[in-house]
Amino acid sequence: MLRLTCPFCGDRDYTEFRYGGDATKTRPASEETDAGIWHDHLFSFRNPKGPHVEYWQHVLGCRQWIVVERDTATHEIGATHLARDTGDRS
Amino acid sequence: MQRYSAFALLKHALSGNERWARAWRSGAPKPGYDVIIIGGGGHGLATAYYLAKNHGVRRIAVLERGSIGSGNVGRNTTIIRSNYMIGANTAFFEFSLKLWEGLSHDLNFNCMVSHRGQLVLGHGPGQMDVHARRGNTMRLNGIDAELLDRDEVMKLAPYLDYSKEARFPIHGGLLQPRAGTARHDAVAWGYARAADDYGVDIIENCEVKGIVREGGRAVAVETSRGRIDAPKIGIAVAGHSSHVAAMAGLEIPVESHVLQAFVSEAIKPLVHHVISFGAELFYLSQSDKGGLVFGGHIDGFNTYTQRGQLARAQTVAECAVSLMPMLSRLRLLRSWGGIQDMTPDGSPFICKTPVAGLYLNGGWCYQGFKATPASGWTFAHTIANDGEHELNRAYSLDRFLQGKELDEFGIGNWTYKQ
Amino acid sequence: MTAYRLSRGGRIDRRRPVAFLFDGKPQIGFAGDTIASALLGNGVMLLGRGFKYHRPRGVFAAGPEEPNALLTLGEAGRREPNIAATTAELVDGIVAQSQNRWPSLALDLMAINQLAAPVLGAGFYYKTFMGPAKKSWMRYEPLIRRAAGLGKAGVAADPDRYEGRHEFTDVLVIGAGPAGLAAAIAAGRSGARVLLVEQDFALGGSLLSEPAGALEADWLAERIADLGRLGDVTVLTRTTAFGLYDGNTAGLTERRDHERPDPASGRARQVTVTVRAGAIIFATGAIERPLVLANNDRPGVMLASAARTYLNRFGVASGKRIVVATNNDSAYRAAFDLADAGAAVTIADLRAAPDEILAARARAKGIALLPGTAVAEVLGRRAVAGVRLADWKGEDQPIGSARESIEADSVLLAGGWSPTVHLTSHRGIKPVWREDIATFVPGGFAAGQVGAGAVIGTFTLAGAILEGATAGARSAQALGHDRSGAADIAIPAADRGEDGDLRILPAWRIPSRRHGKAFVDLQNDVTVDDVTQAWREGYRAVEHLKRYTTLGMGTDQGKTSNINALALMAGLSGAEIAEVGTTTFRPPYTPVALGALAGRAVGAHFRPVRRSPLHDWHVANGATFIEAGPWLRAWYYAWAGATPAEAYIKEMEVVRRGVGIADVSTLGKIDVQGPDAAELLNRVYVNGFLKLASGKARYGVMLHDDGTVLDDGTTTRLSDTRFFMTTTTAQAGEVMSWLEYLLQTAWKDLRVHVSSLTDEWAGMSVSGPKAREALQLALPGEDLSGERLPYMGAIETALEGVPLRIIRLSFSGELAYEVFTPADYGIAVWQHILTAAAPLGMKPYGLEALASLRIEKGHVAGLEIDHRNTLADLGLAKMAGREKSFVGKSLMQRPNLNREDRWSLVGLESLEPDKKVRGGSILFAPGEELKGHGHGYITSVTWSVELDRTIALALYDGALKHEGEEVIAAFPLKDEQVRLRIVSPHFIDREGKRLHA
Amino acid sequence: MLERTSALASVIPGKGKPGVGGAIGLQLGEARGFALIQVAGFAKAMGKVESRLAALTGGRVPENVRIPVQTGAGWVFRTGPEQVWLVVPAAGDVLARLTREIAPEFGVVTDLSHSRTRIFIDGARSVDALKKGFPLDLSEAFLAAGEAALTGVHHTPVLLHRVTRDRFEIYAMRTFALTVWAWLADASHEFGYEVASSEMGHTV
Ligand SMILES: Cc1cc2nc3c(=O)[nH]c(=O)nc-3n(C[C@H](O)[C@H](O)[C@H](O)COP(=O)(O)OP(=O)(O)OC[C@H]3O[C@@H](n4cnc5c(N)ncnc54)[C@H](O)[C@@H]3O)c2cc1C
Ligand SMILES: NC(=O)c1ccc[n+]([C@@H]2O[C@H](COP(=O)([O-])OP(=O)(O)OC[C@H]3O[C@@H](n4cnc5c(N)ncnc54)[C@H](O)[C@@H]3O)[C@@H](O)[C@H]2O)c1
Ligand SMILES: Cc1cc2nc3c(=O)[nH]c(=O)nc-3n(C[C@H](O)[C@H](O)[C@H](O)COP(=O)(O)O)c2cc1C
Ligand SMILES: [Zn+2]
Repeated sequence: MLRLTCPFCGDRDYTEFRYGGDATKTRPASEETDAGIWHDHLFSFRNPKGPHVEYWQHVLGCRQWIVVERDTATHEIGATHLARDTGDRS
Repeated sequence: MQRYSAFALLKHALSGNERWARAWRSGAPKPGYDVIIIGGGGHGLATAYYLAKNHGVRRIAVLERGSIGSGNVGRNTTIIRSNYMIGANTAFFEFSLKLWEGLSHDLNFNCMVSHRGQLVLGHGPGQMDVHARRGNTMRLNGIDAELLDRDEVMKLAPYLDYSKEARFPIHGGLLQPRAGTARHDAVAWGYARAADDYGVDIIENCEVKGIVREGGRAVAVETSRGRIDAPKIGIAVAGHSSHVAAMAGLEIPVESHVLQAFVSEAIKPLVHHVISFGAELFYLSQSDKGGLVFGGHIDGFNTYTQRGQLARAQTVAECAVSLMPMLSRLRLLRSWGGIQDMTPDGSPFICKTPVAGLYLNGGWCYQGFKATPASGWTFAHTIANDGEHELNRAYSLDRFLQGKELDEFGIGNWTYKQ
Repeated sequence: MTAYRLSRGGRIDRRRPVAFLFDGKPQIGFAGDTIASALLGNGVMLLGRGFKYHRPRGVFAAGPEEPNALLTLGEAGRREPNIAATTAELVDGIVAQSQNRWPSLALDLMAINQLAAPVLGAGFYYKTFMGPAKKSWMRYEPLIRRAAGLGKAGVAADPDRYEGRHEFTDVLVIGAGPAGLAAAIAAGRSGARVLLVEQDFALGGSLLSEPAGALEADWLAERIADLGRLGDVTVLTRTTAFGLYDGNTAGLTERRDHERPDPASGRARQVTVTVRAGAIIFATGAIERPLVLANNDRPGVMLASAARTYLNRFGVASGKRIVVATNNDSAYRAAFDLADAGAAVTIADLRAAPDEILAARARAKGIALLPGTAVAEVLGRRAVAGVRLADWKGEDQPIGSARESIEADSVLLAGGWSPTVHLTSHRGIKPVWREDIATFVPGGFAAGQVGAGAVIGTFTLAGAILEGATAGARSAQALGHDRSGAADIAIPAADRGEDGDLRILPAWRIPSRRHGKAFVDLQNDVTVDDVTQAWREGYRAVEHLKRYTTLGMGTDQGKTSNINALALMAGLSGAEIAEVGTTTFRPPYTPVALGALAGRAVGAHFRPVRRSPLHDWHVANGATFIEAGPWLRAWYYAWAGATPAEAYIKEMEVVRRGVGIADVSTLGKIDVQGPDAAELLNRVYVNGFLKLASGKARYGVMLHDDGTVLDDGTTTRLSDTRFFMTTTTAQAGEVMSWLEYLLQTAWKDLRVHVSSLTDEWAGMSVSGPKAREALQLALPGEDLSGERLPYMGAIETALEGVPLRIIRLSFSGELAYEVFTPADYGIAVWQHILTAAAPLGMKPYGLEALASLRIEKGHVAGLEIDHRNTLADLGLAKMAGREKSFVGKSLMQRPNLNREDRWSLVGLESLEPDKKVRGGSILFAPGEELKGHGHGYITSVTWSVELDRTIALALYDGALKHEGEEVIAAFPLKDEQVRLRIVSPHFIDREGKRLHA
Repeated sequence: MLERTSALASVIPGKGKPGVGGAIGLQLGEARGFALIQVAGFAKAMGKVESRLAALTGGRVPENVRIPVQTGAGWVFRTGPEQVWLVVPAAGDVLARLTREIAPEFGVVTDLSHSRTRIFIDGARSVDALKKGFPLDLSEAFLAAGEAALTGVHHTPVLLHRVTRDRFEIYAMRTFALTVWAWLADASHEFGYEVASSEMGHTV
């Protein structure tokens, strides 16, 4: 069973999480009106065969969204952190 | 090529079967071709065959990194059908089913195309209405469809769970009598042999590692067996579509996901149709070798490993036993996985790309096997004429920018929810 | 002569005979037997028929690698086909039947296939069955399908129970042979938590095949005692590790068939155990390979190690006159033990100069040792009668001159050993070839995993014990459990001159002058000729060879055939075996019952059921329920009618003419609180929420980023920083995760917190012209006037101290109030309102009527919101704020989403009252040919109580541009058409007078 | 007087089932009469919220979900990086005081008292029953008496609280309560279970 580390709850089966897809794309600002920018945000994917940074939500748990680095060719799991914890949140 | 027939079998049997010829030649790649097809799966081989047969292209190479048929064509649950209702999908998949009907003859290779019928179950009035819209659209486009009520479903498939305890009671179903299954391996080998007969070079153990561009045009590929030039290059690598498209600087709306499939031990005839559950994605049919072949939803996260999680095998088994209680004691023989090229709207790409001379066939999600004949036919047309055929015009890379998604099941633009 | 039971010996309990049936005939075995050992003990040699040629077949092996002796066990719901007799533990009451024969095992008419053999070679069915017509295959297919498959599956429901279980352990040891026992003891002594798993019903592995009195037997007994003394060590026998998965997780099947668990006691017959381990030690041993020679499938031919197991473990000799055909040293031990048991043994050893020590011991036991000699062919048809010998000068030499034939009743084959690398290869690490032992070993191990014993090519007892003990101690140490001396495990002193070197002379095929069939895969009847034909036709890659010949695709998954076959193909192609490689190893290691994988999540327990707080009231008051996703919802009530069609009309009438009450508790309810709550809502809803006043509700629509509609619902402002959002039942989970996604990944600065209140509040809709009167009767002291509680107004009050939240909004189009109360009080409040409003004739109405009322009002719902439609398609374009930004605003403007001819919301009125109007009908303009995709389709249909005719909502090309025009609704599935007129989807009270009453 | 109805009214009071050989290995029941109040703080203000909470409950505020804090009146669980659940007797005025003392710009207070049904399983075989569905290490080394975990069973989220070695309390979503109970009863059947009548205010 693919095991993910929820920073709040600890190691859990991936079945406790809901997948959120590619986490490397920053969401355009709400005011952004350029359809091309929104199109690339939604419809283009690096889809690498190797390290992939992705979102998961611990829905059968603390409901936190987390960011996981996982290799899509071997399923080796790297660093994991709460999605909210990057950048400005102290 | 040597004609296959009952007579041929007898003739060769008398001479100890020693004079059967190779089904397809195996040789080193030539320096250049008119067209290179990357990917020796069903779509790549079919494209090469129709390029030669329909468009008279002579110098064609199919480059396959492993052995032909080792990709999804060799690992799918073999369901063929044309019960599509959204835009271009209806005509495209019906055209494919028509090609399936004559395929064994056309290729002189028995693909065991079995028109045994596919029954999609409905578990509530709302779902039956959605089935009705699909069935009505099929009939209006000359495609066979029948809406069955609960009693008719019970006659067709008496072994389903009609008991009071069933968590999702069966209200009825949509039957496509002409739908069914085909022998997956035979499709790859049949197209390979027929293409080889037209002079197509099928080069195995030849992995494409780079696409050479000059002046915005694709002119050659770098492979594990050296550089090979061609003015036209067609990508047909299914699960590796992003990986190969990136070699030409293209980022495409595809994410790679593993879909698992399962086969039970071989038993005497038990299930005579393709059965699709309505409450959760689950589909099952009995192969001619006697094993029940079934599957469910993708595992649900990006991966290129051709193997799945145990939890998914368990949820698929839950569907199997809940839908057909008799399967409880039948044993799983083998489980495997294949990498599917999932697109946001669940529909494929058969189109030109921003790079001149480079063409893309991919994004097949769950449904590429049934599309193999029509995909080969239209991709060959697109390459030969440097322009899409009427049947595949809608399968363009820019459809999302246009808002022309073809969302067959109304799931919305999520690759991992298709 | 046949196999027979010796008067003494074996690890069976001769005091406990066990009776069973085989093909209707009573048989007797002993406790500790398998069905195979019991049948062999009774001299029953014929157990089955070959898959394709229906040749007679007997017992070939002694474990799960058995290709031949597959029986159907049990009857009716407990019928199980294809069970290997060699692993089926003999317990009371077994009913076993042979398979794949007609009319009987002894007389199988299908054997005539052997005459057609030359035509039935590999892949013959690809070359024929194509004519004459396009769909001719449909005529041949039934024949092919009837011939395929061995056993017949049962169709009756299985009475037994199955289950899943979650386990965690420090060290998981797979296999309880010498290596596994040593590993478990060493890890246990170090203080680690250990789980030892063994597929057999006895511990010991290959040690069970040692003679009873041998030192190994004593060692085994001592080790089992050691295990008993260790605290945190769990031992599971009859449990197979069927798959290795990510996260150091293994899937196990725990079988309890021997207990005959009574399902009525809640005890499961089989359990699928998911075990997550800190470290995994693979001690799964090795499986012996046969030699491939003519007629190697006759009953009486078996693996040498199997014969040794039947002798020492079950006290059954394989025959009186035994010929051992070997290419390595390991078979000599079987020869010695059988000679000691009184059999006349001949060893035909391919090697010109077998090991001197072994040769001397053979001669001392009166065994005829024939060096440089091959068994070229097995004689006899229904059972072994003898062998034809030939000089052996090596694989690449033509077979030597035929030599004498000798009589025999048992032929034992020893072609080398294949480590059981299945599990170690399940995660894509391909096994690698080792020339010195002529076999494949694991290609490496992931972190926290290690192999010990025969599985990594160590074929000595001492080696297996040493590696096991070291692996056990090291694995425990890596997890922080250490104790000196943990790995000190005794090694039996027996000097059997064992140095582990098999001194194997690889011989992948013994050519035979005559044309006997040499089988590579005994279960799928694949012969050397088939492999040659695959090579000839170009199917040379190992995966092509497998699929073209169906080699290794039976229930034994090629455990005794894969390596011989790929080595044969390497020879034919002039390639190295290491280059050719193996086919993929896939779970399960041995077949697993689908019921065991499904566990208890079947039938009614398949998926969880969600129930409203008012569920028990509905049950008690004649409701019929319908599934709505995970929910069970009251569909219609008995007071109104016996069928949904009949009842919903009566329920609608009550609401349109008086007052009705409906359970809306399943609506998604979300608490949105914080200084930036309004900002969050303003960003996700298309319409403005910043200036919504407290005590006011507003209908809002949310889009996906791609501009299509995600969900709609009403949100009420309770205070400056607190909102009460409702969503549709179906999208509640989606909306909740979507809001949390936006807050935690993008809008991290917004100070707002969202929590689900779906389960906190019961919700009921009091609807109808007399709704206010009804509510007034229920809440006598409450000011429910239009001023205090106007349309889209909200108040918080109480009834006898019980909090109530009343929001005046309507889904039915009537004057209506949604009354929310904390869930536990739901039934009491609902009953209170019903009792108070009884004089007004208030009645409960269900989901069917609820849906029909909203159709009359023209309110979109699930059938219209299907991720393809935009605001404009649903007639809601006006809701989108022009200046403000909102989620989806940009891509909402994509060209194709704004075309004039988009299919968008219209109402339809039937013009042919006697005809049925059906959902899913396709709409055409009158006179148009009924072909193609049409101009739209009907989404929802109902009888309109108000308009006294059938009405529908639909999506139509250009929508209300065609108001007043006629359309044809085609339903070709039932050859029906009906004429309707396009009208506004708001059939009743377009100005909303009733809402503001 | 308007009465409260439990989501488990159709099964409590009710009959248990004897296990294999007539054994009774555990007890199932419901603990009622509690209030469940959620307090969530905003990123930079969580410190202030925690100090208010500590003052009010008279005990520390738990740092993580594993080790909840028992206060005189009940339990305090940390259910998120900036979220706390108070399980206190229903009769108290904790909700009112919290709503007053936690200013909107620091954090939010939400009453979830009716949203969870508190099922308990108690007895020597409770771990054996729970192992059939909880994907967690239930050994005491990993989940000791007093400790808690947020997880899921039969596709529905629960808070699992090991009150003593053999007593586990499962806070299930109310609309899933009966299906969780049915799952638990089915899992307990082979060990034999009795159905305890509902306990009021059992917090310790
Ligand atoms: C488990 C499973 C079940 C399915 N069931 C069904 C079904 O029931 N019905 C249905 O219609 N569809 C089904 N599908 C989908 C269908 O199988 C695929 O969509 C379809 O086969 C893809 O097209 P293909 O055959 O050309 O792909 P493939 O057979 O995967 O061919 C692609 C080839 O490209 C090769 N390749 C990749 N990269 C390179 C490179 N760099 N250089 C050279 N060669 C390369 C690969 O080795 C592979 O052989 C299923 C798929 C899976 C995985
Ligand atoms: N002399 C030879 O040529 C030769 C060859 C092979 C084995 N051996 C003997 O084998 C011994 C090696 O001992 P060992 O412990 O490595 O192997 P073993 O064969 O003694 O034990 C392996 C055990 O693992 C069990 N097992 C295998 N796969 C399993 C699975 N998936 N799930 C559960 N159980 C599983 C088997 O039932 C068996 O009991 C040596 O003592 C040697 O005598 C000798
Ligand atoms: C339609 C179909 C039927 C199959 N039937 C069998 C079978 O009867 N026995 C078997 O061992 N494998 C069967 N397989 C699985 C293949 O052996 C193999 O697992 C699959 O093609 C994927 O290849 P891989 O396991 O090498 O990755 C079947 C596969 C398919 C697509
Ligand atoms: Zn968590």
